[in-house]
Amino acid sequence: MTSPAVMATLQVVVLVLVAAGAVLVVRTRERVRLVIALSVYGMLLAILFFVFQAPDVTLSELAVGAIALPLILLLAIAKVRKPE
Amino acid sequence: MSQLFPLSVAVPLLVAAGLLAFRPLLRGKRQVRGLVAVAASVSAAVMLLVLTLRTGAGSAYWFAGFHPSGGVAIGIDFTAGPLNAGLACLGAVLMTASLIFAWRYFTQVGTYFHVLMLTFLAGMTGFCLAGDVFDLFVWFELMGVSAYALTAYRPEERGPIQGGLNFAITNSVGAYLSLTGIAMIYGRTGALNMAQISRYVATHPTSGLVVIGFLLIITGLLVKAAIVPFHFWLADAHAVAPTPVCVLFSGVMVELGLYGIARMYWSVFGAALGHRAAISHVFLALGVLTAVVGALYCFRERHVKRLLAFSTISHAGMFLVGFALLTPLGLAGAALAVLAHGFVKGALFLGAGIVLHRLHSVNETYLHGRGKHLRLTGVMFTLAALGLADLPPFGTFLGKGWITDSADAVAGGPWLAAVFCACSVLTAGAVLRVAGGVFYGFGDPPGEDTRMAAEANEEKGESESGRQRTPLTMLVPTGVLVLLGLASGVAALLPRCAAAFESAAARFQDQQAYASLVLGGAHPASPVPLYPQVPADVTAASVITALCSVAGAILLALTALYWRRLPVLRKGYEPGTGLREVIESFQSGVINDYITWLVTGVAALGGILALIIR
Amino acid sequence: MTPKLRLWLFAIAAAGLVACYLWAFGGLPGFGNYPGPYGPEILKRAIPETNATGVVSAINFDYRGFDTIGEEFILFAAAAGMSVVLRRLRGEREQQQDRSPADEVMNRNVPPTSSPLRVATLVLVGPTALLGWWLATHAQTNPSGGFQGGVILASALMLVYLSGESIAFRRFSPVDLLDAAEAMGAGGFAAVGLAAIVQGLPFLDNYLPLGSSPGTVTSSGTIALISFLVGIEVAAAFILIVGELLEQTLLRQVRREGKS
Amino acid sequence: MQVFPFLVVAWIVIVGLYGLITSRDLIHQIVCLIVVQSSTYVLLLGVGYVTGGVAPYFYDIGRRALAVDPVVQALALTDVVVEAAVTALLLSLAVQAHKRFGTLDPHDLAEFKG
Repeated sequence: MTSPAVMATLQVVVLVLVAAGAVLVVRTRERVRLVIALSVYGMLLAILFFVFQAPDVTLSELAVGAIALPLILLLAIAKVRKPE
Repeated sequence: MSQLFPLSVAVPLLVAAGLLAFRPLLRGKRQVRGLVAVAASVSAAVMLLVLTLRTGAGSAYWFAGFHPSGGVAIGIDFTAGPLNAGLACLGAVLMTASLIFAWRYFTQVGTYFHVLMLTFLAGMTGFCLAGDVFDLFVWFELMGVSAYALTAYRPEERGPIQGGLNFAITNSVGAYLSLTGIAMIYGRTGALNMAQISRYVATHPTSGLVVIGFLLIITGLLVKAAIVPFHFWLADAHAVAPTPVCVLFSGVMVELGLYGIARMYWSVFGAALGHRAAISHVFLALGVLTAVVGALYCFRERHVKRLLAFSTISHAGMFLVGFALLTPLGLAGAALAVLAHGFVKGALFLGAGIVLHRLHSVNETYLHGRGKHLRLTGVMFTLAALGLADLPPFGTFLGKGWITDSADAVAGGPWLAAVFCACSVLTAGAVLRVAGGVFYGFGDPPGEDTRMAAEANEEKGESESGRQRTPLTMLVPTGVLVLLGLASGVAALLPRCAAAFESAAARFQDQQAYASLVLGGAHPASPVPLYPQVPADVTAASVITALCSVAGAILLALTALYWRRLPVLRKGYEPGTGLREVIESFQSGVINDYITWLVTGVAALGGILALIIR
Repeated sequence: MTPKLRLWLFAIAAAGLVACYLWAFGGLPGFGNYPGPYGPEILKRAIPETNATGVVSAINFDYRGFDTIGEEFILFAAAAGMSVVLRRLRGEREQQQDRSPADEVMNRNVPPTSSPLRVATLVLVGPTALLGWWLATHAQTNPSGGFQGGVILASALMLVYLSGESIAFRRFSPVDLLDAAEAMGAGGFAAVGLAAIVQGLPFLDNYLPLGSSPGTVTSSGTIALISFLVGIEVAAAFILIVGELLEQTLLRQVRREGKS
Repeated sequence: MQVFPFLVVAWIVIVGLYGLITSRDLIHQIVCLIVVQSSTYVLLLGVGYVTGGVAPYFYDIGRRALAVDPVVQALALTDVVVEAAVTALLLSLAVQAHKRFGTLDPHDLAEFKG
């Protein structure tokens, strides 16, 4: 068992990373990079949920936020790519 | 009877799943699919009607039998009283009408159409009956997702795609803010059940958390209810959704948002917010603003479906006024007006659908005089338009009459009646102008309009073409809805029925009765109402107001049709021409603007509530 | 509105929104001090009442199972909605033989997958599918459930696509079958609820035997059954969603292979 | 630490909304909507956290252990599904919009004005 103090520090660190991740996603305007940023953000959220003691949500967020959604996004982006 | 609660939601869902599961077998069997969907919708309507008439003082149902213990809700409940079950029933009736109308309407009705309509119905019913805030959010989202997809049912055109996107993004932002509010409230009260939250917040000092929680939860509902400045998406979506779907959007979905606001206020936060006159005034102002803005936009519109959509915004404002008065009579009036408006507006949209089906356009200018051979449709459309103008005995007349009667007893009565009258004149005048021009060829033939030609071709894909007769499956639902609009008003003239409306509204407003119904426990005597009670009655003032608005609407319609012959207006004046840029800068169709207005609206309301409550 | 005006209006509004949030957060008990009573009450009852040691699953599929029905049908409606929105696009593709320049660009951008990678990915399919299956059937004991299991089952099939075997993907995912599977999953959930009514019990009542001891795979009655149905629904819905977006690419590949 | 997670929630909402209103690309807007929604997960799990609590799974630990609130986790799970569903539907609309309008700039998508 981790002590509450260690846990709290861990939570603050991950929260800061998530806050920065949100900015990263929103600031990225190029589409393919956007998907990568979103995937990273999903991963960060999953870690956050893990340190919030929610393994169930962690697993869903990993499956959806970090894998499925980026995949769907990539497919959609492939379809709307402009002819050069 | 209690099993009707889950069945009214589960039956449409199960039939939707069944239709999809057997899709390969049902390919090409259009009649079977239609029949199954209509049967599901009718059975939901019957179940909800039984619930409406039999619930009496209201009843609660606990899913999986998890009854609350010691005032703590363990599971999820449905509650039904005459008002919310009745609203759900209205949804099911309109759903039935529009499914029948859609029978011969589309060139191809895929299974997906019926599937989405039924999930939409289940979402609406679940939303009406939910007694748990998170459950409310879930059904709200089901209703939303089905509605977004239905809006874009004709994806080969540009309008539906753009309308669907604006609808989906604006509503999603609203829904997520609602969820934020739910989470905040849960963080303090540890409860999701409405009755349990209400007991907590009523017995603890009102903090900013409660005020903002309330505000954020109703944000999603304000968006759904199209209250200014959250309303921009509505015209984009309603103008382009398939006409049978518009019936549901305008007739009941917008009103569901208003119902949600009333539910949140009366069953959860009312006592904590203190039933103050100041809060009543905030909602009154929002309602009046919405009514006026909607009416003005409505009158200048030439796209018939969009015109009807703006008239819905205007009416949503008037219904909000009925709620904002915080009196039983005001709420009863709003309930009756919602019921009658649902029928009348549904009939108008179906009429527009017939016009689109036969004449392949919904542009008023293009259609001028082209609908003369659609006699029956013309009569029904005109009748429904007069219903919108509050012609006695349509239910709209008495509903709005009760609201203004109630306002008389509160504050600024005549002033509010004047606003109502003006908005009815503008919206009904616009619809009567359409009726007169399209079906009777009144007025001067319009000049050539470049925009018109483009829009005339806009909607060709929606409907079967080359039909020389209007199918009965289209005429009958339209006629039935007009008759129901009349019947609701005639019924409300009976003193017994009027009293039932008012007592149902009074019960809806009794927060402690709701809490003890759901969680058990003593039911303390109702507190003294904020405003004096007025019995529901047909007053001279309401009859005069209604007749004024009918006369005004007819006059305005004739003026609008013959304006070129009037000396004052002859100089090529077109209503709203000078303001075109200003008007377009608001209703810009750009999603970024809509979100900005949404955030601005929330912040402004938050500021005002903070000033009131502190 | 001009972008600049919009930004100014938003800046003011956002400041107001943040103020609202802060005002509200002031009323929350501090982080880590969840006051209850809902959570503790459920924690107290869940294991004795349901024999499920995964309390979150017990809530999702039993205490608040009705929410989950709504949630499954949201996914169901979204998949149906995607079929509606993208259907004409597909129809047009099949009719029009002329290709747009965008297609040509995309054609070039489909990289051929190397054989070792292909084999490696295909090898992963089995374990991934197994993992998904395990997750979907162990909701009652472990931090898992139908939803996670379903997504991972779906990603097993996506791996087939990633390995370049898109024709195989198509063969594995005929739309009718997937629609049927999805409808069975979601409809089955509703039917499990209805079966309780037939027995005179409240909707969604947990009427199956709960098993002898908590924490075993056969424990927890309808929770395990519902989780399994949700798994089917979610897997089918995700494959459908991905399939809808893939359709165009696949058609082109079918055509190309037909030519060669 | 008392309010810090909640401050992050407010931050994420504002960042996401900022992206939504400044974006000129529908795909980017949809991603920003995901960011706005992600704030609700953080808030939900944040309000249900109990200092020193463990995850609410009692397979291999004592049943009396202090646990975090399981209800918010169930709600967050539902929320994740809603996110996936809405995003998928929005993306299909965006794909069609690109097909019909030839662009994904929301300013050029306005079909009706006024």
